[in-house]
Amino acid sequence: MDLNFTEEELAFRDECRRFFTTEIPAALREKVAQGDHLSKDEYVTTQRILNARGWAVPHWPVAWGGQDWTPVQTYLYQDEMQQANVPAPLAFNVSMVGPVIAQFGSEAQKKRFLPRCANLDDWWCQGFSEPGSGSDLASLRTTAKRVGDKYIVNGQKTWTTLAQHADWIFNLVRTDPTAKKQEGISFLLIDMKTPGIKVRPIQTIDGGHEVNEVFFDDVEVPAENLVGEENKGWDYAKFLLGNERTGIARVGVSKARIRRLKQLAAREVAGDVPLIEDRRFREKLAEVEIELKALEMTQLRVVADERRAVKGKPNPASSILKIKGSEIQQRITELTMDLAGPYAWPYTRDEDEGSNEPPVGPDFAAEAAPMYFNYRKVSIYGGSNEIQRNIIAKAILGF
Amino acid sequence: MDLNFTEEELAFRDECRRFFTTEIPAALREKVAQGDHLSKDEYVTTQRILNARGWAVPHWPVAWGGQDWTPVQTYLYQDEMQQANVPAPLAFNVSMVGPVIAQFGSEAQKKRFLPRCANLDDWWCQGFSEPGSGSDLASLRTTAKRVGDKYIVNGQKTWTTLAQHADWIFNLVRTDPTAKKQEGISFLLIDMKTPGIKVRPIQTIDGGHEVNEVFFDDVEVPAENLVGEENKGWDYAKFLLGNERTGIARVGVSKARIRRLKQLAAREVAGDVPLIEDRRFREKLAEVEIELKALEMTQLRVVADERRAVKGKPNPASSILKIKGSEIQQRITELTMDLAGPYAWPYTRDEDEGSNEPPVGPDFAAEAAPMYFNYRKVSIYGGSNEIQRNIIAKAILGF
Amino acid sequence: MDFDLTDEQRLLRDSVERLVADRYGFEQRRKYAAEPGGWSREMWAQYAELGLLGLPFAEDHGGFGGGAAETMIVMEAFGRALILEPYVATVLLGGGLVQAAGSAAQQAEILPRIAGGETVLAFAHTERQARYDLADVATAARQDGGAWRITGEKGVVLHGDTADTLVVSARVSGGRRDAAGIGLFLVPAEASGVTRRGYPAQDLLHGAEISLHDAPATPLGTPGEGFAAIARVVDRTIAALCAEAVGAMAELHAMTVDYLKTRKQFGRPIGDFQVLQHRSVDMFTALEQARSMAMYATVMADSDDADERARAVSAAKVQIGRSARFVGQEAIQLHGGIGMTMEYKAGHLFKRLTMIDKAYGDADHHLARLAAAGGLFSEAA
Amino acid sequence: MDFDLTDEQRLLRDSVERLVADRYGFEQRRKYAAEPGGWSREMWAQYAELGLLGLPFAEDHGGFGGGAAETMIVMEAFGRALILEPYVATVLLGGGLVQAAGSAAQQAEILPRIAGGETVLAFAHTERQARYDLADVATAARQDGGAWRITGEKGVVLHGDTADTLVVSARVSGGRRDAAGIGLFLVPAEASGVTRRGYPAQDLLHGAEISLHDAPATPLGTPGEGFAAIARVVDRTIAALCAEAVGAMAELHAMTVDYLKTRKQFGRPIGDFQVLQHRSVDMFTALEQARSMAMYATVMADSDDADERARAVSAAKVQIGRSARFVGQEAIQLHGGIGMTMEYKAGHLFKRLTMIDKAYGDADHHLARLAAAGGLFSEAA
Repeated sequence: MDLNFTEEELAFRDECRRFFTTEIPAALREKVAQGDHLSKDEYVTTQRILNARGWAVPHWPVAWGGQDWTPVQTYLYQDEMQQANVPAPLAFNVSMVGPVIAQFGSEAQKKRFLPRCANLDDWWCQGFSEPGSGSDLASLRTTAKRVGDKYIVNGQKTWTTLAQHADWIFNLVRTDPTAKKQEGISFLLIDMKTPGIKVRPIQTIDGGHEVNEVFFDDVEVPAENLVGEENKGWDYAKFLLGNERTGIARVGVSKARIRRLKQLAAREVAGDVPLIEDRRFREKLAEVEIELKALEMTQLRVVADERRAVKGKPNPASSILKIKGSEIQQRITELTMDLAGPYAWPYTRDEDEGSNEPPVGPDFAAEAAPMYFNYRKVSIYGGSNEIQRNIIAKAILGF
Repeated sequence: MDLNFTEEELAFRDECRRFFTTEIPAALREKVAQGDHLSKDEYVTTQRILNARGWAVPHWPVAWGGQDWTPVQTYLYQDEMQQANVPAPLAFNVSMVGPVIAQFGSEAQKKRFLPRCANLDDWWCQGFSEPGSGSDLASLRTTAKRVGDKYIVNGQKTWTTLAQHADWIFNLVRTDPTAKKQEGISFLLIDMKTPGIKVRPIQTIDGGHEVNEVFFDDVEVPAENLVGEENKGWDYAKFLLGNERTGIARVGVSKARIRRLKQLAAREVAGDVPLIEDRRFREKLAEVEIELKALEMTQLRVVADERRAVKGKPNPASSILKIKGSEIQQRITELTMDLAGPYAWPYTRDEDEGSNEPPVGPDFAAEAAPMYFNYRKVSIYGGSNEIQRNIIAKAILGF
Repeated sequence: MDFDLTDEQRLLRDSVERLVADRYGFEQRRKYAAEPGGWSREMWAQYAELGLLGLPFAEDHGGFGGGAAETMIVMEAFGRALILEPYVATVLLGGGLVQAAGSAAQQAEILPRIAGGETVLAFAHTERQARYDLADVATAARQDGGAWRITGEKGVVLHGDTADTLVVSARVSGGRRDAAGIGLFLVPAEASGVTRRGYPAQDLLHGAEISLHDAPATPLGTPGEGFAAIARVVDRTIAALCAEAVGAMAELHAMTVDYLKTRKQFGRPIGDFQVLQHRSVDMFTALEQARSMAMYATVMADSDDADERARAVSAAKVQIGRSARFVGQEAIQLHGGIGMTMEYKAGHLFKRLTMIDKAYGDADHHLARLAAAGGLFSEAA
Repeated sequence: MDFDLTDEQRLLRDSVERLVADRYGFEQRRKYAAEPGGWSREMWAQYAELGLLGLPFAEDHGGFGGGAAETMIVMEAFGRALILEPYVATVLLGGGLVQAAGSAAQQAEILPRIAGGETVLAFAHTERQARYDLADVATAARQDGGAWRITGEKGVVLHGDTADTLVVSARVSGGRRDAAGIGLFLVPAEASGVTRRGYPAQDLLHGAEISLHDAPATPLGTPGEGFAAIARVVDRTIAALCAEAVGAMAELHAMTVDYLKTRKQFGRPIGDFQVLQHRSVDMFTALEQARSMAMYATVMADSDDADERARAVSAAKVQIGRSARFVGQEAIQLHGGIGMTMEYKAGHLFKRLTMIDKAYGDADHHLARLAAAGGLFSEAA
C-alpha cells in the first residue's frame, strides 16, 4: 500500500497543470472561479484547445482520439482541470453521446459524428427526461413512428441542458408503443434544425437559463440516425449513464472553490476583523475541508479499484461520490453566501457583461446566492441522492 | 392570544415549587440531579410524600384521588417537579395500570388496588414486550389458559423495567390462541410472588440494572385478576399507551440538566479557562437551549389544545414532543460527557454508595458516559422515534 | 396562558387571509413584481383600507393599537403569500422608529400618513463594514447653523428605492462601534445630497444603496440617543420576520406534502416511499419548532427588558434560520427539478426564507449573541 | 499510488485476522476481561509470537520494521475484535517514545523486551488541568545529586495499572504550558514514591491515576527536549486509533445490516423498510469517509513535517469522531433494546468508539487545532 503518486504520475500531473494554467485563457478560468455563466463561444474555445492537444476525449477508444490512460491519469487530468477552473469538455458530447456512438454506432455514424463531437463542432444535448418521468426514466412517452426511411417524432422532453446552444439532440423515443416500459425504446440522433422542433427556456430560481423544454411536432428524422438496433435504446442509455462516475464527485472543483472562499474570507471584514479569523466561520470551513479530503481519498480508492472493474459496469461506490460530492459542493455555496452576509440579498447579477457599474457590496456577493440556489440541482440531477441511496442499499449492502 | 400564565396559574406554580423544594428531601433530589440511580426506598418515600399531599395521582378520577386540574395546572405540576429534580411517581402505577383499573376494572379491583397503587404500597411493573415483539407489540406469545377459576400463564416478557422491585405485574397475555394478532389478548394482573415467576436481570451497557426478563412457567392466576373482558386486552393497552403524552417531552428535566451543565462548565477548566468561556462549547449549549425553549413552547401549545381534545385520544403532535424531547435529553448527556473530556473514560461508578474514595477526575465525570450510554434508550422505548415518525406521517400529514 | 386568538384577532386573520387568497395568487404576484419598485400600489391601498398599515399605532394616530401578536398574524399570512409591498420597511421599521423615538408632534404628523397609505418609509441603517453589528455606524451627522446634515454610505436599504422618506441613522458622537452617540434622522428621499441606486433583490423585494452627502436631515427624537429605539424596533422586526418565515415554511411544507401525494413515479405516488414520508415529518417538526419560537419572540418582543428581549429574539432567529434552511432545502430536494423553476411558487418561498436569514443577523450571528449573553436558561429556576 | 497491500502486508492481515477470529470471539473476550488488569497474558504471548509486539521496531531490536500502514492493518483487526491487551500503551506509546527519544542503548535494551512480550509499558502524561493540551505539564522533575526525581499527578494512564515501566513526562524547565522544557523519564512502576489507583474503563480497557512523589527516574533521551517526540508519537497513535475505530465501525455496521436483514417485525424483515435501508446507507457513507481519513492519517503519520502531520491527524480525528458518533448512535437505534445490553457485542463497539473520541483530543479539540493551523487546503494548488 502506497498512497503516494509515482514519479511518472507526478510528472503527468505537472504536465496537466502546466497545460491547463497556461493554454486555457486566464480570463475564462477566472469566470469559472467566480461562478459566472460561460458563453457558448467560451465553451467551444476551451474544448478546441483541449482537442488540439488530444485531451478533449481521453477516455474514448484510441482510434477515435482516446488516450489509453490509466485510471490514475484520468483522475489527475480531471482533478487538475477542475482545480485550474477549466470548464470540462461538454459532457453531452464527450461522456454521453460520443461513447455511445463509438460503442454502438455504425461506422458511418462514427465517421460523421465523432470528430465533430470531440471538437465541439456539433453541440449535443440530451433528450431523456420528460414531464412526469423524473427518476422513472423508462416511463417516457415521446414516440417515433417508422414511416419508410424516416421516423416521425412527437412528444416533449424537459430539463434539456443548454438546448439553446445545441446543434443535435440524442433522444430516447418509444418505437414500440405496445412493449412494456424499458422495452420498445430507441436511441435517435436528431438535428435541432429539423422543422417541428421548438425549444422553450425554463428559467430557474437563480435567474439563469440552463435548461429547456424541447417539443417535437411531427419531426422527420432519417432512419440512418438510429443508433444500434431499434427497441434496444434502453441498453445504450444504461451504458451511457454508467460511464464516467468518478468525475461526478467534482473534488477538484470543490478544492478550487474552498481556496477561493478562504481568500475571500481573509478580505471580508465584520467590524475590523477578517471573517477568516472568526472562530466559528473558520471551523465551518475546516469541517468542509475535512469532508472534502475524505472524499478525495474515497475517490482515489474508487479510482484504484477501476483497474479491476468490468468496463461499463459502474462501481456502486461511485454513488458515495455522488452523494458526498454534491453535499460538499452545496455546502461551499452555502458558506459563500453566508460570507456575503447582508449583501447576499441584492440581485445584481450581470447577465450581459456590458455594465460598468461597480458591484453592490463585495464583488463576489452578486453570484453568492444565485450559486447557492442553482446548486440545489446537484443533489437532484444525474440520479437524485435518494436514488443513489437506493443503489447503495441494493448493490452494496444487499438489501 | 396571551402566552403568559394567569395570576392563578402563577400562584399554583409557586405552590408546586415551594412544595417540591421544601418537602422532598434535598439529598434525594441531588441524587436525581447527578443522574445517580435511586433505591426502591427513595422512590417509595417520595411518592408517599406526594400522595399525602394528594399529588401522586392528580390525573386520576377525583373519586380515586385525582385533582381535576386544568391541562395547564398538570403541566406546571410536572414541569416544576422535573425542574426540582423530584422523581416522578412511578409511571407503571400512576400512568399505566392505575388509569386502566380506574377505567375498566371492577369495583372490587378498584378498591383493592387503586389506593395501594397511588401510595406505592404495591410496586407495579409492565409485562408487555416479549423477545421478538419489539414495536410489533401485538405479536406477543405469552399464553393464559383458563382452567376453572384460574388462568395458567406461560411465556416470557422482556425489557421489564425495575421488575426486581415489583410486587405486581400487569401482563398482556394471549387467551385465544386461534384469534389473529390484536384479538385474543387479555389484560391480567399477576402477583410477582406467585410460584413459577422468575426474574432475570439484563445488564445494560451503562453498567446499570434497570430492565429484566420475566419468565412465567405454569403460573396460576386467579380469574378475578382479569381486567375488563377476556380478549379485549388490546383495547386497554391502547388506552394505556395513549395516556400522558405531554410529560414525555421531559422539558423540566432537561431544564434542570442544562442549568447543572452550565454550573459544571463554569467550574471545569481547560488550561486555565473555564469551559463555559470556550466559544464552541458555549454555542453548543446555546443550541440545545434554543431547541429546548422551542420544545417548551410546542408542549404548551399541545397542553392548550388538550382542552379541546377527546379524552383518551392522544394528540398526534405529542409525537413531536417524544422525538424532540428524546433528542434533546440525549444531546445534553452528550455535552456532559464532552465536558468530562478524558475523564469520561474511567469506569468508577459507585453502585453501593459505601465507598469513601475520592472521585477519579471531576465529581460528575463518573456518571457522564454511563448516562450518555443509558440515554440511548429514550429514543427507543415508549414507541421508537421511527414509530413516532410513522404516526405523524399518517395522523397529521395524511400519508 | 392562552394560545387562542381573541375575536378581534380572528377577524384580523380572516380578513388578511381572505385578501391575500383573493388578490395575491402566484400569478397576480408576478404582475405586482413588474410594477415600479416591484410592488402594487393597489394592494397598498387595500392594506390601508383594512387598517393593516396602522396596525401597531395608537388609535389617536389612525391606528389599530395592535401589539406584536397582531403583527404576527398579519406577517404569517403575508409570508404564505410572499407579499412584495413595503410593509416591513414602512410600518414596522419606519413607523416603529417614529413611534419609539419621535416626538409627539412627529408621531402625530407621520403615523396617520403611514396608516393612510400616503407615505412609504425606509430605514437606512446598515453599512457595509458593519455586517450585522447594529451599533457600527460611520455615517456622520453634523450641525450646520441650526440645520443637521448627514454624510455617509448606507446599504441594503429595504425598499430604499421607492420610499419617499428615509429614516437614517448617523453618528453624532462617539467611536464607530459605540452604541452611544447614534442619532436617528428623517431625510426626504429626494433631498439634495441623496443618491439612490435601487435594485431588485433575490426574493423580488427591492432595495437600494444610498449615498448621503451633506443631506439635510431632521432629528427624530434627541440626536445621539437613537440606539435603544433601533435595538427595540429591530428586535420587533425580527419577531415579525420570524412570523413571516413561519408562514412561508408552512406554505412550502404543505406544497411539498401535496406534491408527494400527487406526483406519481414507478406507478405510484412518490409519497408512498417511507423515506420521503419521514423526511416530510422532519420538515414538519422543524416547522412546528420554528412556529413555537416565533410565538415566543412575539411575546417577548414587547418586553421592556432589553436583555431578555434580545436573548429571546436571538434564540428565535437562530431557530428560524435553521428550520428555514432545512425546510427549504428539503422542499426543493423532494420536489426535484420543478422546485427549481421560476414558474413554481416553491422556489420563491425557498428564496425568501433564505433571505430572511440574512436580514438583521443570520443564525450564526444570533447564536453568538445569545451565547455571549449567557443563553436562555441562565437564572435559577 | 497504490491501495493494494503488499504480499507481506496481506500475510500480516491474514494472520492477525485469523488469530482474532479463532481466539477473540465475544465470549472469549469476556473471559480475558476478567483476568488481572482486564487482559489476557496468553493472547499477549500470541501477539509476541506473531511478531506484532515488535511490528514498528527495527529488525535489530527484534522488530519487523513496519510502518504506519502495518500498524493500521493490525489496529483495524484489533478494532473489529475489541482487543483488550495493552498494545497501544506498550508498543505504540511506550515503545514509540523509546524509539523516538531514547538513546541507542535504551532502545537496544527495551525494544527487544517489548517485542518479546516481556514488559508492559504505559505513558503517564495527561494531567487533570491539561485536558487535551499535550504541552500542559505541571509534574516536575528535579536532579538530586546525579539522580532524577519526579513529583506530580498523572491521570487516565492507559494500562497504568498493569504496566511494569512507566514513561513519564515531567517538566525540567519553563512555564506550565510551554512545549519547551518537558522531559521524558522511565520510572519503574513499583518504585518508591509511585502510587497507582487502577480501574476498569467504560470500554473495559484499564487505566490508572498515578501519584509520583520524589519517584526515582531515568531520563529517556535529553531531559527537557521530549515534546517533539511526544507530539510525533501521539500523532502516530492517533492514526492507529483511527484505524482501530474503522475496524470497530465496520464491524458495527455489518452487525447492524445483518440485524436488519434477519430481525422480523410485522411479518417481514425490518430491513424491508426503506427508511432503515437509507439510514444504514448513511452509516456506510460515514464509515467509508472515516476509512479514507484513517488511510490519510496513516500515510501522513510518518511525515517529518510536524505541521503537515498534525493537520492531517487532526482532520482524521475529527472525521473519526463524527463518523463514530453517528455510526454508533444509529447502530444502537436501529438495533433497538438488544443493542443496549451487555450481552451483545454492538453496545461494546459503541462504547469503545465513544471512548476513542476522548483519547488524545476529541473532535472539537482537533477541529479547533486544524482551523487554527489554517485548514487542509491552505496552500495554492
